[in-house]
Amino acid sequence: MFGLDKKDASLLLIVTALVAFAPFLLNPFPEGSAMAQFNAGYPDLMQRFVIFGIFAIGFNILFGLTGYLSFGHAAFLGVGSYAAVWMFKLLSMNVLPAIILAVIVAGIFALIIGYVSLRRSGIYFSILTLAFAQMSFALAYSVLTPITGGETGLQLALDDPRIFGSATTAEGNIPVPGFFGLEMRDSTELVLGNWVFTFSVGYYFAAIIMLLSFYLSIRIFRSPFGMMLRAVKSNQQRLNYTGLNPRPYTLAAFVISGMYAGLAGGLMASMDPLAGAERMFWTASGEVVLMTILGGVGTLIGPVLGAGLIKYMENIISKINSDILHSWFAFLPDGLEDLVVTLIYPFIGKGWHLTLGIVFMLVVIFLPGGLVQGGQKIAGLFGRKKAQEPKNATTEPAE
Amino acid sequence: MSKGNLTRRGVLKTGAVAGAGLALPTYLSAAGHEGFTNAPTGSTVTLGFNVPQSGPYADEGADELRAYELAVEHLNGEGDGGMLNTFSSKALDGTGILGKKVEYVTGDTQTKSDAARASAKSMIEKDGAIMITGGSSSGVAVAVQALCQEAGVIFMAGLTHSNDTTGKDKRANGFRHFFNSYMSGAALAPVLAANYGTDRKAYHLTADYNWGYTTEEAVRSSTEAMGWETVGSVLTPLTQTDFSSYITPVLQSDADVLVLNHYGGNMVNSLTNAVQFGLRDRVVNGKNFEIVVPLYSRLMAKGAGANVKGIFGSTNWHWSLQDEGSKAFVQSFGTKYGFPPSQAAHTCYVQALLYADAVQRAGSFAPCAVVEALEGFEFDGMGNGPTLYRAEDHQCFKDVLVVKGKENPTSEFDLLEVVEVTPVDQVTYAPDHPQFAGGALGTCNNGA
Amino acid sequence: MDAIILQILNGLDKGSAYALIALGLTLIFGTLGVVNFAHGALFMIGAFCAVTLSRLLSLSHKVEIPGAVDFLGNPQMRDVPYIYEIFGENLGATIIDWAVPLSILFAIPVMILIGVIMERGLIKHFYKRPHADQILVTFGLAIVLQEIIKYYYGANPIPTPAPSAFVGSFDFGALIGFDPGTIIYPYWRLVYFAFAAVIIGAVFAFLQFTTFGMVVRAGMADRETVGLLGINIDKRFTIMFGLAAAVAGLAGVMYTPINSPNYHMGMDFLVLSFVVVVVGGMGSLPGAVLAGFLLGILESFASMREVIDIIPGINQVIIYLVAIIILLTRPRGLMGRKGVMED
Amino acid sequence: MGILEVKDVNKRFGGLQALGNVNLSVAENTCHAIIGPNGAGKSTLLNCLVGKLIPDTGAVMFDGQSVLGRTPFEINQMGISRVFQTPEIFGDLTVMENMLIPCFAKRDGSFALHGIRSVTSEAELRDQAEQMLEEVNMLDKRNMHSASMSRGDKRRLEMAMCLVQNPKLLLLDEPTAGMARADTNNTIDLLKEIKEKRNITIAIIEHDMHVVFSLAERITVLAQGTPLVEDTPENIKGHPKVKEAYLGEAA
Repeated sequence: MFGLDKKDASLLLIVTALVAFAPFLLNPFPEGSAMAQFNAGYPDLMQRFVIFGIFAIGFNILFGLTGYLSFGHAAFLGVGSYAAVWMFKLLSMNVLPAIILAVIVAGIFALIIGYVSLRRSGIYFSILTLAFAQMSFALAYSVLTPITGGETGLQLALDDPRIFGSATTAEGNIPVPGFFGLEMRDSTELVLGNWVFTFSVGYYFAAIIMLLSFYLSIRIFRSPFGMMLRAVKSNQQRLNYTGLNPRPYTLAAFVISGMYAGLAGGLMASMDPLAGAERMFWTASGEVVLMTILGGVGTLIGPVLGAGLIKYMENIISKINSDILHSWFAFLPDGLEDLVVTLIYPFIGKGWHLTLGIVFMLVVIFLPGGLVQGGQKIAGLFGRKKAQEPKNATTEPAE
Repeated sequence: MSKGNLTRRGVLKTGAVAGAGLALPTYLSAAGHEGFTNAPTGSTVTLGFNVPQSGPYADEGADELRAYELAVEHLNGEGDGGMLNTFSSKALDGTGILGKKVEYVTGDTQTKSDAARASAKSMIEKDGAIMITGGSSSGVAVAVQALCQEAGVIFMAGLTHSNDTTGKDKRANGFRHFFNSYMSGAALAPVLAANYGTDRKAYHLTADYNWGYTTEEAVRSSTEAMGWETVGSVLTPLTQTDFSSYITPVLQSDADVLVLNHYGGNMVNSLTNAVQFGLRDRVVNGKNFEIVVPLYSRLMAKGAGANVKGIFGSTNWHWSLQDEGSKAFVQSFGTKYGFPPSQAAHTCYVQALLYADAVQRAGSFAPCAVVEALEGFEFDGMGNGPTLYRAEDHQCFKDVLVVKGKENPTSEFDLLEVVEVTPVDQVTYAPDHPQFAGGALGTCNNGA
Repeated sequence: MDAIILQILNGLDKGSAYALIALGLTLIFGTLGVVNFAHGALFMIGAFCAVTLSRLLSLSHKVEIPGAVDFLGNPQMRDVPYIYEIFGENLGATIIDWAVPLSILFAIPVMILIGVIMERGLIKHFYKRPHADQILVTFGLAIVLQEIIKYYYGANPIPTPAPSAFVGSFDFGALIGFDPGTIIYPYWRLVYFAFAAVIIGAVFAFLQFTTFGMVVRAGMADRETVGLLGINIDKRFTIMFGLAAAVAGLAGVMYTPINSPNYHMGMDFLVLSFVVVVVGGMGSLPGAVLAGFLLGILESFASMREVIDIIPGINQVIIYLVAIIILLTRPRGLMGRKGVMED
Repeated sequence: MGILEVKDVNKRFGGLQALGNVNLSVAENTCHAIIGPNGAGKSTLLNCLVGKLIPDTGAVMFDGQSVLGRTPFEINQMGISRVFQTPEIFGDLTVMENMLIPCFAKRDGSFALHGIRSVTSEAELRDQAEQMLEEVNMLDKRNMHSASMSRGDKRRLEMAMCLVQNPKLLLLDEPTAGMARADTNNTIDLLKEIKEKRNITIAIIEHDMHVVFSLAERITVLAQGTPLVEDTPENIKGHPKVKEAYLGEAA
């Protein structure tokens, strides 16, 4: 189906189903229940899941296939967002030109940085990309303020030209990004008993693009191009003596993954029309590396899972405060309740970084293959037969 | 023991819809029938407190959160009522807002505009917050303000000092109680002239981002108007930690005043370094060399330790003020937490009360009604003397404090002493002042 | 001229901090082959050793000040450190004043212990794992360590001044014929530079002249061969890790009077120190030191107004720009060996 | 005029003269062995042929064109394939994928984006690869992970990867180093078979005289970076100079 073999097609179908039903799956707890805190099915976070999923999928094309570890990929996401916001300011609030320009600009930026950085390999390559990204951040935050908005970020204003659309809405507000009349922040709610499910236009728009990106990434993985990239990672010397030039392959992978990052940046700006320089800071680049490793480097679905986990912790765990803890454990006797709350408190709310750090360590210590390996282990428990397949299956990059 | 029970929309808690099975999908956001985003329909109303909980301003965020928790207590009629007793408007009666009990959700801005917006969005979309407040930097304030405008909720800014927040980036749904760079300059200049004379040569070190630019501009123009000369100005990177290479050129110049347009960690480090290099012991042009820090905060003063002694700066508020409002607030904050509140805590507390009061007076949670109630609102008893929420730019106009690092602090909180309370007239400017040019409020947005 | 001399001093001073951190990072990388993202955290923990000791020394009990009231109207309390009661007020005050230098003695065992626990408990299991895994696990560890510090000490910087004997500046200019007061440099920064020079010298001497150091150097050059000789290189490497942790920690201790420490200072230095290490050449100790001083001096010059006026924003990017230029002209940094971390 | 002409090649590493005035001519469709004691410059010479090293002076012509200044992949595209002393294969890939990569390189040149068509849809290349695997008796291993194979299999795979490109010149760098006798003989048979089936020129560097004398039609003896003699195996066997420089020592 769609030029995929059976295994890949079923993976794509599963992911499609998960993405389509995400508003249900991410809101498993009824409103008002103590567990509702863990619901993640609200538009902004769901959008973030798929957008960072795209970012990580793209990063994985470079890092997972070629082994080149870029420590400056956030720069492409940043320029993508800037490009998109500028399109909103100058052209119109339609997301299509904004996203297209974001991808193109990020691609060009990646071409330049990649051309220079790929002259080196290993950690020298990583530091080169890091240096470029840090320079982009520092300049965007300071001297480039007229173009980037600096500290406050690049925002829309009422007096923007927007030559193909109205500068203001009828009520005198800044218009909202949309796709031919479909506004990104529109949503529909479905109330089922105590459950409320939100279906957001922005989410489904981003989700469709994410599925397309995911599909494209599967095709890249299975294409001769993807095979060449894996060959680059495996043995560059042999590739050279086989008559193949690794440089354009790695550069193409770099540009493609830069364009994925630009796409993610453009989508971010479409969901929320503001672009800030912090998006390019090294920690943002580090984040996508962590997402990919956490999920499973070189696997198809891993990076998406990693992105989801990190964004979930950042947005859900960080919002639990001591009041909420007290309300959860209110059934315990007072002294015990306080003790339990005191024990948990350092790990939630403002301590979410601590939990994140611990999760990184646990995953990498016990699941070197990332979450995907964890999933395989669980699957192995259920289906013994599968676990007894020939040994080479485990060393092969898994989905 | 059961503290605030946090739910999403009150609509569900009441059970009105519960059991109704498949309700008709409503287009647009929640409770569209009310005509505005997140209209509270149950017996409670949810406010969103968006403060830095991680990153360098986490301590300041923690203090803001304490203030908010105190404000919620007071609004719900618990505790001693704090400033509700001294507030000139008597609309609030301790039964929540419009009879609805106040609940709150918290989020972490990380002092990054993206994270702050994500957190604010989650409060609006997931928790049904009707108002977002807090923050500890202008970048975040401007970003979240724009978001709230778009989403159709009210934004009550926390600590944000840049002119842009109520200048070129102002929004109809956003309000700032905190003072700004212009006011700092206007308040400081006369005090500096009185203490250091009018014949001074100033050297500026300025954080290389928007807030730094506006602060330098403000201080520069008001000191130059007093007769000072600006002999140098260097932009320093946000990520700079060691400022030695920016300080030594000051030794080479003929400047006799150093102005540090820095905030947070930048300010702590640049001031520490400047004192290290013996700048304060220097005599240039026959005058003692002086250092000025336009925006002070207690946490920064704490970080810089003994280095702040005798150094002038400005703040929005200080706990040692002796007016009734300040005393009431310090009393109830101090009783609850054991130490006096910071200026960040003060502005956040006041913002929460002002919002509640505006809703009460408007008789509606609808953002446009709140905007109308706040615009041109005059009040007193909140610690800064008679105050005006100006309609043109949603900036509060009130007295500004000029402070100085205390020579002999009696406790770790007693680091600054108030030198002068600059009256409001002296810091008031026209809405179209060049430092605030560009941008437009637009119209208020009720959202859905 | 005097401006340039001052900037060179600034550069050497900054450079000594960079060099110290990069030195430890390179020791760990060179000996164990581990990319340690938690190294910045070790620097930070060192700084907090100084904070902790100065807090321990000033542990005090409250004494009521007769007649005074605090902001809530309660009786005003005054802190009286126990150490005053043990050593008398004068000596007690002097001991507290000297907390930072005293912390060196406190930090060395603490840091070696932390280093050894880290290596035995965690890093050991990652020798054979890909660098990406090492980065992830040490980065996770760095986050955990800094969050723990934040939990106990808060996010705000904590002033930790130098002993009052070191307050003030040394007049260099007067020595070499400039007008008095033109070239002055703070005593403590000179102490830091001298301290860094001693530590760097000590590490090199240790590696150069002791048998232990010779074995470690051999191990750095070819681990397998040394292992085949029947020498227990692992134990020595554990000690090296402790040593590297101590170097980072001492760099942190002595840095506290220069800038008030906060929980985040490790991360601030982390990226920079990696750039330094890579510019110096992965695995090369002299390279790390050289690159540290080079970048420190260039950074100082780039922050001069005269330079910024010509190239706006150069002070924001100088380090990275230099790193790019060096890596493009010298593929393995200043003094890197071939084949190290290139795949 | 041979297919490969090396003229007056010199290469110095610092003070060491690695190659001194090397002249060599490999005739088309022959098997030419280069032998010599350790440090004679065999590997240096080989590296000069494939673009890994550039000679200080002299010329290397392949098929009428100079190879100097070209990169290894360009030289491969001219028709030279190289087998390494320790097998260089794509260890993370399956045997079949290892085979397909040279097929793509042969068909599409040194870089092509290939679109996003699946590898599996390239039936023609697949057939080529399978045929070649059949030839080296590895078809049953086509789905194996190549890193997990024995060293002998890796060597055979590497050879198959070179041969599937139908090179004009096959360079073998000690192809039987470290092999057991039986494997060595198999390799000799394989190479003989290849030699007969295809019009191919082979240049081989080898220590094992058994292999050299079984395969080579011409032999060049290198000593201290200079060719000592070049002759047929029969003549080399009895050559006094060779005995002195090399065989005596080896025997």
